[in-house]
Amino acid sequence: MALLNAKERMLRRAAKDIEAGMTVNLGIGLPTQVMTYVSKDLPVCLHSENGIAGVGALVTKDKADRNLIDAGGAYISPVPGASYFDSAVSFALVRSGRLDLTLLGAFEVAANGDLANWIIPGRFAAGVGGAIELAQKARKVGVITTHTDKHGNPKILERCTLPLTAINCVDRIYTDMAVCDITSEGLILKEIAEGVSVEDVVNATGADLTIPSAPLPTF
Amino acid sequence: MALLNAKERMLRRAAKDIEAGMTVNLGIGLPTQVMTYVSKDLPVCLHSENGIAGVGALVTKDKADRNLIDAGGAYISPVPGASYFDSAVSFALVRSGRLDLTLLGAFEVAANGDLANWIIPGRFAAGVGGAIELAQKARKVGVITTHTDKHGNPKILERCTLPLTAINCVDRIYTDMAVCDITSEGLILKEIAEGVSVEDVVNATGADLTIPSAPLPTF
Amino acid sequence: MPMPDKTTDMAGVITLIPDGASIMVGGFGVPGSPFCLIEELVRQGQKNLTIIKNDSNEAGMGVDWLLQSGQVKKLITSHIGLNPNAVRLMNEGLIEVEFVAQGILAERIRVAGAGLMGFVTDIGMGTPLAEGKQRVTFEGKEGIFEPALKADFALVHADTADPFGNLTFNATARNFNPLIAMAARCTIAEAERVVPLGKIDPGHVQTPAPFVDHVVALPDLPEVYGIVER
Amino acid sequence: MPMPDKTTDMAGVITLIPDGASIMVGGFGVPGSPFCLIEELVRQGQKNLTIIKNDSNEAGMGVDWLLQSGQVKKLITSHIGLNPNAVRLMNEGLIEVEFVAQGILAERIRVAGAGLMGFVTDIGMGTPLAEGKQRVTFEGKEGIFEPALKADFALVHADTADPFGNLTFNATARNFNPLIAMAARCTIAEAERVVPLGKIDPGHVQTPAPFVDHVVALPDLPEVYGIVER
Repeated sequence: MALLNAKERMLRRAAKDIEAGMTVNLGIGLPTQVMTYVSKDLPVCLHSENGIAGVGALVTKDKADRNLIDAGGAYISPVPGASYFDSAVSFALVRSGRLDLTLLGAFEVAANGDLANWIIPGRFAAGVGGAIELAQKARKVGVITTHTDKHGNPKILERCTLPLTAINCVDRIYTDMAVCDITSEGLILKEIAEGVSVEDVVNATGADLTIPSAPLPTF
Repeated sequence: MALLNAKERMLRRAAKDIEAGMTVNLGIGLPTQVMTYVSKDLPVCLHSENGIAGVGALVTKDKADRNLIDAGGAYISPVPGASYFDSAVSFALVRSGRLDLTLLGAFEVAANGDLANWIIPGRFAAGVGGAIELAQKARKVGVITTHTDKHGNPKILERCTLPLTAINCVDRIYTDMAVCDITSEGLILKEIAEGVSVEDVVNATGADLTIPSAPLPTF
Repeated sequence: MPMPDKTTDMAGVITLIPDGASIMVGGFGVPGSPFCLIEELVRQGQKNLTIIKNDSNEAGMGVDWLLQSGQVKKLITSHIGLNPNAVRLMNEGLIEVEFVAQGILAERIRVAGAGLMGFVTDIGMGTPLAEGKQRVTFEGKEGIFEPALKADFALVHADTADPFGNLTFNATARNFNPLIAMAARCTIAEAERVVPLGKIDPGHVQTPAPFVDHVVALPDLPEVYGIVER
Repeated sequence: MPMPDKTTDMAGVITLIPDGASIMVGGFGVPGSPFCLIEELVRQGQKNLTIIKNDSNEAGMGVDWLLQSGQVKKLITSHIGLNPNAVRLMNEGLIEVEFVAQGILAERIRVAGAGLMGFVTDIGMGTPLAEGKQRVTFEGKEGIFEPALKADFALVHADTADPFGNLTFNATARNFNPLIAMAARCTIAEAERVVPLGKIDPGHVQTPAPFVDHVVALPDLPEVYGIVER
């Protein structure tokens, strides 16, 4: 495999947590790209909140069905065993705990698991879509984000400063620098990107980060 | 047509109020028999709360589909244009006002429109089924009942003595003796069965009954 | 991408049910009642069950088997009028019965399956069914709070299933089946036919597979599923 | 027994809509959006409309036509991120926008169609979307009361209809369509095909006809229903 850049390694690392038998929803943007790194043989059911369980491969425009998109508007194919349903059933599936995992983007994540990913007051407030329910009700919530914003400011904070999407919902954060877990004991560094030092991660993180004494796996 | 008895004339009279374009639910027992007197050419959609709109003719056991019954357990056929749905959709249809008319049985009906048709304390309490929602939410509620019980006691009362199915819900009462309307001005005699006198009706009714001055139609 | 295979055997899957479990059961009369799953539950003999079902079937079939074998502690239902055994057990205090208006029962199950806490309705106001229930007033109108009704297990009868657990129901055998499939912690479906993945049109699926945990293919149907001779 | 015939013409049925009406509109992106019904509404020019729709379509299509023509007073929606015109109109105060979480929007519409007053949920607790909303506490757990969301009209896009108004939807064009069809006082469906009564399998009906008031057969579909080139 060709050498992966930091973003690609982040996506590949997140993909490793998608396990056989899971029903999974991948948020628009980076999270959707995680599927590139999931084995085609793994039995996983991809849900998209506009009304399908069993999202298959993306299709090109010339092969597209005008009535078959994912929640991001991409033309998709159904896998054998897919089902279509209305928006109420789609979110019933989310809220009643049938989603084993969702991966979402973030503006900010807090050490207590709070997530902010839909409003930047004065700059961006185009609606929450389905994010609140995905964040609050999926059994596991992963966030995929660059460790810092484009100005180098940390996106992982002691407390979020932006309006929240959901409280205390994030279990794991995948960044270009590290994998961190949010636990009852706080934020814990679990893995580290190749070529990144623990000090780099600590400096780029805006919250107390517990560093295990054992050597950290890299990805 | 052969001479009809009082019960048959009551059913035939109730059938006259089923109009083209209506969606109708007929309760188990006497109300279901009203369909015998509805023209086969009238465009009417019969709903049964177990999950069908477009109930057609009853079918004999040898022609029956084991999966296709009405709420009373009778084997039925679907009309062209029928639909099947789950119990939540079935009662959504009832509660949201899509039933133009329901015809129900009664233990007691009060002059204020209260209906009691599911509990006789100490004697009969086998559950309410779908009656509460039919009675409370159909746009028009008709009751079909003998004017008195088998002991000759009136079933139309000033106030119900039995636990209520729904309050202030009945619009019209069809009996073997009369048709009465429940209005904001109280109980009004509208029509009278052939061979029955106004005095007979008044004597058999346990509530104040307004008698119009104009001659009463018979049925 | 293959989908997970949830097909399993009848006896094994029913052993998942412990004493004291709450169990939703599909069916309105005969259509949609999972007689074979119930029969295995009777054979295994789990006790102190809470059964949630529209009706209690007729005497001599389905839920009545569980009543006769003394496995039922409580019945949550809309009516039991077609089963004199159920009425007798209730009157003798041998089972507890909670009556719920039929559409309210359907909706309490549905909101559980939709992951909500409950709903507010004016159905039953002024009647005994409203007594003792929490009230909610919104914009001057008073309603009754009806809590979500969940269960540990749902026993569903499907016409057709695929191995992933997509289900379709036949005519009025649909009734409560798609609702209970969403409202239980563990949903077990018996199916008259199990067809390969992709054989059910995705648009015709009535219960999407993520709601279903186990699929059991039925052998030739016993007589109890047939036309009722009254 | 014949079923009532609800087929009618586009121009006539849209004249039923008065100024100031609240209108639910189907669709999630392009699939399921009733572009022809919207186009006729733009042609007739009704004003001060409240539009209830998952999204505001993209610039240059569907709801955006109504926004551009100044017919919309208020938008109740889950997001408008794909339509910069909608964002601009909101930021300039030219339209009022009420954001509702997508599944809560779906459910508020559904409970209206189910004839209920509202539902109680913990979704949004601790976030700005919970602010100012009525609370309900049940068995020690606090939730938010979300009221039923009704409308005067629903504009639905169906794949297939029969003259009585039974509807089916195609793949992810289903989305909000079956929900809004139940929640409006008057439901108008445009359909790509109108087939004779009995041609839709009763088990495949996705919106039962009693919920539908008017059916309009579409001519050849305009390009806007096609694949979006981005």
